[in-house]
Amino acid sequence: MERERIIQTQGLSKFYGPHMALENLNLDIKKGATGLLGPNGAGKSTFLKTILGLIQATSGEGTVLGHDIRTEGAAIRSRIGYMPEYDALNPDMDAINQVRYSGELLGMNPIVALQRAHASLQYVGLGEQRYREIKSFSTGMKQATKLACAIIHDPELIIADEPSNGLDSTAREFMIDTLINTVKQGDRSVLMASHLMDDVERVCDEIVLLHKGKLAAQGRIEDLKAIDREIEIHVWGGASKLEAAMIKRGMRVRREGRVMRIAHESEELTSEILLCASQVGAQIRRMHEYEASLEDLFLVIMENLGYDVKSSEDLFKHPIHARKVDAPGHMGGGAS
Amino acid sequence: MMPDLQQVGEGETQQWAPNITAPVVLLENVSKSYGKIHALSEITLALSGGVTGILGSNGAGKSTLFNLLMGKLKPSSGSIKLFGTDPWKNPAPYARVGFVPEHEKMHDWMTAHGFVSLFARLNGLTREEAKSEADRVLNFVGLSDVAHKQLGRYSKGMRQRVKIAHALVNDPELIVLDEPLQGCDPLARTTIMNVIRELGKMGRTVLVSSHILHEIERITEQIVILHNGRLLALGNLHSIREKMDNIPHTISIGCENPKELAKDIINNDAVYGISFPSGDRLQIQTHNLNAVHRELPALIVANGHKVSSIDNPDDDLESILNYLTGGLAR
Amino acid sequence: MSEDEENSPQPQPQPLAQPQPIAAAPQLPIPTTPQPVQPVQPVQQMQPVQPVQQIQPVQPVQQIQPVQPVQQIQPVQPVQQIQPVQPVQQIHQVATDDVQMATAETPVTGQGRMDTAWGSSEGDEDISEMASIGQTDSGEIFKQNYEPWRGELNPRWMRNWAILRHHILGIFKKGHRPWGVPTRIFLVLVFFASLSDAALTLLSSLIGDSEFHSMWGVNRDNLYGHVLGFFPRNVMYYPIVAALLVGGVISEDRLHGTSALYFSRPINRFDYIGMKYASVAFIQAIIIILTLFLYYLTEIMVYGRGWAWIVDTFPIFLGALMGGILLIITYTSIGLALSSVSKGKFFPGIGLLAIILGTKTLAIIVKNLFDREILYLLSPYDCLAHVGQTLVRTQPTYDQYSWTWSLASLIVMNAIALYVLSSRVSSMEVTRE
Amino acid sequence: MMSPPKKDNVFRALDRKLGAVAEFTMRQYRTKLSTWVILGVGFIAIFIVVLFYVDSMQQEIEAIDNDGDSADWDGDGYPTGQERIYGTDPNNPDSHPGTFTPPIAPDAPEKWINEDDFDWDLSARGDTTAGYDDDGDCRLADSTQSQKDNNRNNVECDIVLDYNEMRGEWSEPNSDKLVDEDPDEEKYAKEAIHRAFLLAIGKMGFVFLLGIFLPLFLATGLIREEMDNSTIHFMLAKPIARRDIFLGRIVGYLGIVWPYIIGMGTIVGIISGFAGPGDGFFRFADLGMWMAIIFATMLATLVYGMLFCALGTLWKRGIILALPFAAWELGMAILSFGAPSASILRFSVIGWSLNIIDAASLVVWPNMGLFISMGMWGGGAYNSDFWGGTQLEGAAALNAFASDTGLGISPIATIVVSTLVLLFQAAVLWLVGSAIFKGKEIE
Repeated sequence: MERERIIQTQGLSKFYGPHMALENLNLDIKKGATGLLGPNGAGKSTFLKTILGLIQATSGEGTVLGHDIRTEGAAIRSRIGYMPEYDALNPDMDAINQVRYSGELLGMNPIVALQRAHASLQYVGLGEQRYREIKSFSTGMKQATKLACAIIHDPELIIADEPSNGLDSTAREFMIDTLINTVKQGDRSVLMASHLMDDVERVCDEIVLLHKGKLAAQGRIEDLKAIDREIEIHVWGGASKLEAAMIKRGMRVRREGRVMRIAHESEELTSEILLCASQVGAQIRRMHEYEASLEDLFLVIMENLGYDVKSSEDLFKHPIHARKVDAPGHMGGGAS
Repeated sequence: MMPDLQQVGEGETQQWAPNITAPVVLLENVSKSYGKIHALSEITLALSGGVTGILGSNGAGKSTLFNLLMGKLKPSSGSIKLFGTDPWKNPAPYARVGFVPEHEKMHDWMTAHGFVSLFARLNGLTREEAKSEADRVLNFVGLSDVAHKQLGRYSKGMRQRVKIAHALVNDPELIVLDEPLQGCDPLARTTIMNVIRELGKMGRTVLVSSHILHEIERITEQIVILHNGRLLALGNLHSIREKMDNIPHTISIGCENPKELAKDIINNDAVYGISFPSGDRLQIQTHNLNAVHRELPALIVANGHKVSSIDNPDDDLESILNYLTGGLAR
Repeated sequence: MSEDEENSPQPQPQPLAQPQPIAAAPQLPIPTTPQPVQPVQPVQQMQPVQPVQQIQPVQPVQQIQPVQPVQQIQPVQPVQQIQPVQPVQQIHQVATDDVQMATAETPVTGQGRMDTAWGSSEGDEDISEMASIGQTDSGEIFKQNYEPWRGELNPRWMRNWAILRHHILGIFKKGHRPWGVPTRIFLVLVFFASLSDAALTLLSSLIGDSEFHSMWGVNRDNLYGHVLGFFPRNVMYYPIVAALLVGGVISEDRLHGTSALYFSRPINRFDYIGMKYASVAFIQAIIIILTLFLYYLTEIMVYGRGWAWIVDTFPIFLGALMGGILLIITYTSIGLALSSVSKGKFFPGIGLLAIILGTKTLAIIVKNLFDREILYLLSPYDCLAHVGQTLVRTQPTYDQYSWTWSLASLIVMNAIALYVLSSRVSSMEVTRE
Repeated sequence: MMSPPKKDNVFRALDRKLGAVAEFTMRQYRTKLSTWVILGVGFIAIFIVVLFYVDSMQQEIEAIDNDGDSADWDGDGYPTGQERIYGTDPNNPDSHPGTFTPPIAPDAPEKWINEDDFDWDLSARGDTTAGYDDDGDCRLADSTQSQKDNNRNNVECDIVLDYNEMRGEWSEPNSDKLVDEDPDEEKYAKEAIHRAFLLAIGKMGFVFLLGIFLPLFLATGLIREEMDNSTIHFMLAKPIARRDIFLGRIVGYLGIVWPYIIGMGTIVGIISGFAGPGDGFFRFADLGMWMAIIFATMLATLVYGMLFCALGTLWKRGIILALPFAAWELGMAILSFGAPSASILRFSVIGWSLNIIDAASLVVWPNMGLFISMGMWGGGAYNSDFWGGTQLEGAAALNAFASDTGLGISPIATIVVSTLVLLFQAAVLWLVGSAIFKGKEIE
C-alpha cells in the first residue's frame, strides 16, 4: 500500500554565500514517523527552515503536504506543528495561556483555542500543572508544553526538533510514548530530528540521514540495518581467559571490557560459548543475539563517508604543553 | 595585590597544601541548603581514579554537587577537598581539573579556537602554547575544520564538543562532565564515551552525569546514585544489585526445553523459584546470583541443553535506580 | 589499553578505581517495600477520565450513532481517515464510569447515591452499547487519547487580532502578555494624572469661578499642554510610559525564544512588527488620546457648550489629536527599534529615555554655551512640540525657525527607527544554525 | 622530552591569565553592538557640541560701541569721541574739529568703536592698578584732577583691581571714568567662549557624561552579564583567582575606554587648538588643559568602572544600584561649580576629578578670575546694552564653568592629591568588588 507523501523535494539547494548548507536534496518522506538524522552541522536546521517556508531555497523545489515551499509558506505553517529545539516559551505565562495563545496565533478563535489548549496539555501529561507558570517547570515539562503548542491545531505533520534532549528518563520515556501515540493512535506524521538514536528507533519507521547538506541515506530502518549476526555476552570474572579460550576454538571475538561479541557463524555457537565458560570458570551473566541498532547504522554510514570514532590515542598523540604549567611541582606538575 | 605571576595558583584563604595520598575528590558530610530546600544532605564520598557515573533525576542534587566541587557554592556544612585542598575561594586545584558545565550558553562571538585557547591561557599557558594546545584538542573532538567559525553558528552538539575540548586542554587529572553527551551526534557521542572510558583507564578521575542510563552503562559500572539530595548508593552497579538481596534476582534463560533444564537447575541451593513465562523460556529466582551463574555454564554443557540466550533483566542501571528510588526515578 | 584486566569481577583495572567509602559511608538504603510493579507507566500522569465539557461540542449528533464507535475502538489500527468526531474517548468515558459504579459501593454519602441513581437511570442504553462493543476489548486502558480537531483556522486578520489582543489585554488581566506590575501601576497613575485637567475643569464649573476656568478649561494652550506641554508630562509621563511599554516587546521574544512561536506559525514578519507596533501604540493612545477626548468632553458637558463652540474649537482639538498621534508614533518607532536591537527589557527603556532626555540636555548645553537653538531639530520631544505648536497654533517656542524642519526631522527619525526595526526583525531566527 | 620551561618574565607571565582575561574582555566588547552604540552616542554628543563651538569661533561677533562715542550726535560728520578729544562740543553741529586751522578730517566712526580695549596686567594679584586710557578721553587736558581720578587712589585714569583673599575672588573693578571703557568684544568673547568650552566639555562632557555613562553601561555588566549568561562557569573552573578575574575584566574594559577617551580628547583638543582664538596658528598652551581633561576622565572611568562592576556583581539589577550613584555624582558636579570647596564633595568621585581640571585651568590660564571679572565688568556702565548690563559675551558662560580648586593648595599639589585619592578609591573599590565576587555563590 502506497502511503501518501508528505514532504517531497527535488534538487533542493541552499547556499549561504559560498557555504553550502543543502546540496541537491531529493527527498521523499511518507506519512508516518520519520527520523531526521545527521551529524552536528549537517544542515538539518536549514532543511527544516526551508520546508517551513521561512527561507528561500537557492534552487530546487519541494512540496509539504501538497503546498509549494517557495510560495505557500504560510499555508504550510498552518498545517504543521513545529516544536523548536530551544526554549520558546514565555517564562512568566501559565502553560495553559501560552498554549492557548499559540493556538490563537494560528487563527483559532479564543474559545476554541482554550478548549484545545486544555486537551493538548492533558494529552502531553500536564493536566495538573497547566495553571502553573512556565518558569517553575522542569525541562521535561517545558518540552511537553512545547509539544502541546505544536499539536494544538491537530496538525497533519509534527516537526519535532530534539524532542527528548536534556530530559531525564521519566520525562524522556513519556515524551517518546506521546510521540508514538500521536503517530499510532492519532494517525499523524512526525518528523523528528534527534541525536538520540534509541528514541528515533522507537518512534520512527523510516529515517533520512543528511550529511554536509547531502542525502546520505534514506529508507526504512529495518531495511537499512546490516544483518551482521552476532552473539553478545556479558562476562563476570575471567573475561580474558574466556576470550583466549574462545579465540583458541576459532571464534571471532570483539571485546569491550566485560562485553564480548562473537560472530554468529555456527548453530552450535551458544553451546560452545558456554562450554568455554565452564572450562575457564567464567560466569556468563547475559547472552543474547545482538541486534544492530540505529546507532550502529549511523556509525557505519559515517564510517563509509570517511569519519570514524576516535580514541584517546588521538588525544595524546602530540606533546602536551599543559603538563608543564598545570600545578605546583610538588603536585606532580611543573616539568613533564 | 599583584596578579598571580608565579602561576602557582596560590590559595586565597589558605596555603596550598597538597597531599598526594589524598583522594582526588573527597567529600565529608557535605550538606548544602538554599533556605528551606536541602539540595544535598550529608554526602560522604571519596573518589580516586576511574570513571564514576553520577546518577539521579532532575533535582536530585547532581548540579549542586558539581557546583560545590567547582568552588561555585560554599557547602552549608562539611568539607570538600579536591586533591586535598578546599576549592571554595581557592582556585589552585583547578589547575588539574577540567569541567564541562551543563549550561548551553557560551560566548557566541568567539571562534572555537579562540574559546579553547582562551581557557588554555587561563590555565597558565602562553599565547603560542595555548594555540597549539587548542589545535590539538579541537582536532581531537573533530572540529579542526570549523575551528575558526564563530560558536554562535555551531549546532548544539558542536558546542558540546567545544566544551569538552576546553575541559581537556590542560590535560586534567580530574574531569567533571555534566551531561556531556547532550545533543551530540552518535559519532561524537561514541568518541566522547570512548575517551571518557580510556581516560578512566589511564587513572584519571572522571565524573560523568547523564540522563541516559544506557550511556552511563556503556562508560562505567562505577556509579553514585543521588536522590533528593541523598546518597543512595555508590560502587559497582552489579555489586549494588547483589546487595539488594531482599529483591530476588531473576535469570531468564531461553532454551529449547525449559522443563528439562529446570529439573537440573533446581538442585542448586541458591535457586528458590522457577517459572515458565513462555514455552521456550525459563525464569529462575535466586538470592545469590553468583552461586547460580558459577554453576550454570557447566550445568548446561554437561546436560547438553540448547540455550539460546541468558539474561538478567533486572541487573541494569534502570532497574537498580528504579528499585532504589522507589519507582520515582524511572 | 590495558589488556590485563583479569578475573576480577571489578571492571576498573586501575588500583584506585573503586570508590572508597570512608568512615561514615552511608548504608545502602534498601527500600523497605520494593515495588516491582511495572514501573514504566506514564498512565498515572494521564487523566483517563476526560472532563465532559472538553468533548468537542461541534457535532454532538453523530456521537450517538452506535455504529461508528465499533470500528473505531480498535486500539491499534491507525484510523485511515480522521473521523469528524472522536467517539473513542466518549466510549471510554462511559466505560470508566461504569467501572467506578461497579466498584464504588462503600461511599454512603448522598453524592454517591446520586451518582448511582444517575448511573442506573441513564445507563441502559450505555450498557447495551457497551455490550455491543465490549467484545473487542473491554479491558483496554487508554493512556493517552489523541484528540483530533477538525476546526477551521481563521484567516490572517484573526491571527493579527490575536497578537494585538494578547498584548493589549495583558495590561488589564492575567492570561495574556504579562506586563510587569510596576509598568501597570505606572500606567494607571499616568492615566489618572492625565485626567487632572478634566477634573479641574469639572471643579471650575462647580465653583463657577471664571478665572479658574480660564486656567484649566479647554483652550489652545491647554489642549496643546494636555498632549505635549506642561513640565511633568513632557519629561516624566509619556516618555516613561513609552519606555516601559517598548521595553520587552521584541527583545523578550528574542530572549525567551518566543519568536519561534510566531514565525513557526503562519505569521509573516510584517504582521508581527505591525501588530506589536499597533498594540504598543494603542496602549499609549488609551492614555494620551482617550484622556484628551475625556477632557474635551468634560468641557462640553459641564459647560453645556453648543455647536458653535464645538465648531470653533474643533480644529484646535484636531490639532492636539494629531500632535498626540505623532507623539505616539515617534516614541513607538524609536522604542521598538531599540527593543529589536537588544535582548533585555532595560536597555530599550533606558535607551528611549536617554534619547529623549539626552538630546534635550545636549541641546540645552549648546544653547547656553553658544546661544544656538538645535532643540527643534535634535530632540524628538522638541520636534514634536514645535510641530504640535504649529498644529494647535499656540505661541511657538522656536518662532524664528520653520516648523517644517522639525517635521522633516521627525520623519527622518521615524524612518531610521523603522528601518532598524524591520531589518532586525527580518533577521530573527526560528531555528538555530 | 620537553625543554624546561622558559623562565617567566613579567610579560610572559602577564600574557597568561590576567592578560588573557583582559584580552578576552576587549574582544568581547568589540563584538558587542551595544558597545559601539554607546561609544558612538558619546562621540556624537561630544561632536555636536564641538560643531557648535567651531561654528561660534567662525562667527563674527558684532563690535559694540560701548561708550557711544562713535555716534555723531550733532550731525557735523565728526564722531563724538573725536570731538571730545579736540574739545569741541559734541552736541553742537557748528563746533567740530573741522573749524580748526588747519581743519582736521573727520575720523571714520569705526575708529571710535572698540577704541579703548583692556590694558590689564593679568599677572597682577592683590591690590593693584591697571588700565590705560588708549583713546585719551580720560586724560583730556581740560578735565580736573578729580574728574580724572574718580576712584580716588591718586592715580589718574586707572582701574583699581582688588583681590579679596577671604572670598577668593576679584571684586568689581573700581575704574576711573572713561578708562578701558570700550573693549574689543570679539577678542574677549572668543577667548572666553573658548575657555568656557574647554571647561564645559572637559567637566560635563568628558568627566561627567563619558566618565559616568561609559562605565554605567559598559562596566556594570562586566561580571554580572557573565553570571547571568552562566558563561562565568567556564572561567571559574580554571585556576585563576576571582580577584584576578575582576581585575582582568576591568583592565579589558579600560583597554576599550581609555583609548577611546584619549582619542576623543586628542581629536577635540586638536580641533579646538586650531579653531580657537589667538595669534599663533595653534594654541599649544591649551594642550595642558587637554592632558588634564583626558587624565581626569581616565581616572574617573577607572573608579566608576570598579564601582559599577562591584555593584553589578552585588545584585542582579546592579544598574538600578548604579543610577543613584550617577545622580549623586551629577549633584556633586553641579555643586562643584558653585561651591568647589564644599566638604561634601570630598565624598564623591567627580569632585576629585573636576579638581584636576580646575587645577590645570589655573596652571594654564593663571589669571582666570581676573579675566572673568574683566568680562563681567565689561567697561563700566556708560553705554549699557539693551538689558542694562555691561557684561561682555562669553563672560557669564565662563563664570559658570570655571571654579576654584577648592582644596586651598597650589594647583600642582591639587592635581597630585586628587590623583592619589582617586587611585586610592579605585583600589578600595577593587578590593570590595573582588571580595563581593569571591563570596558570591554562583549556580
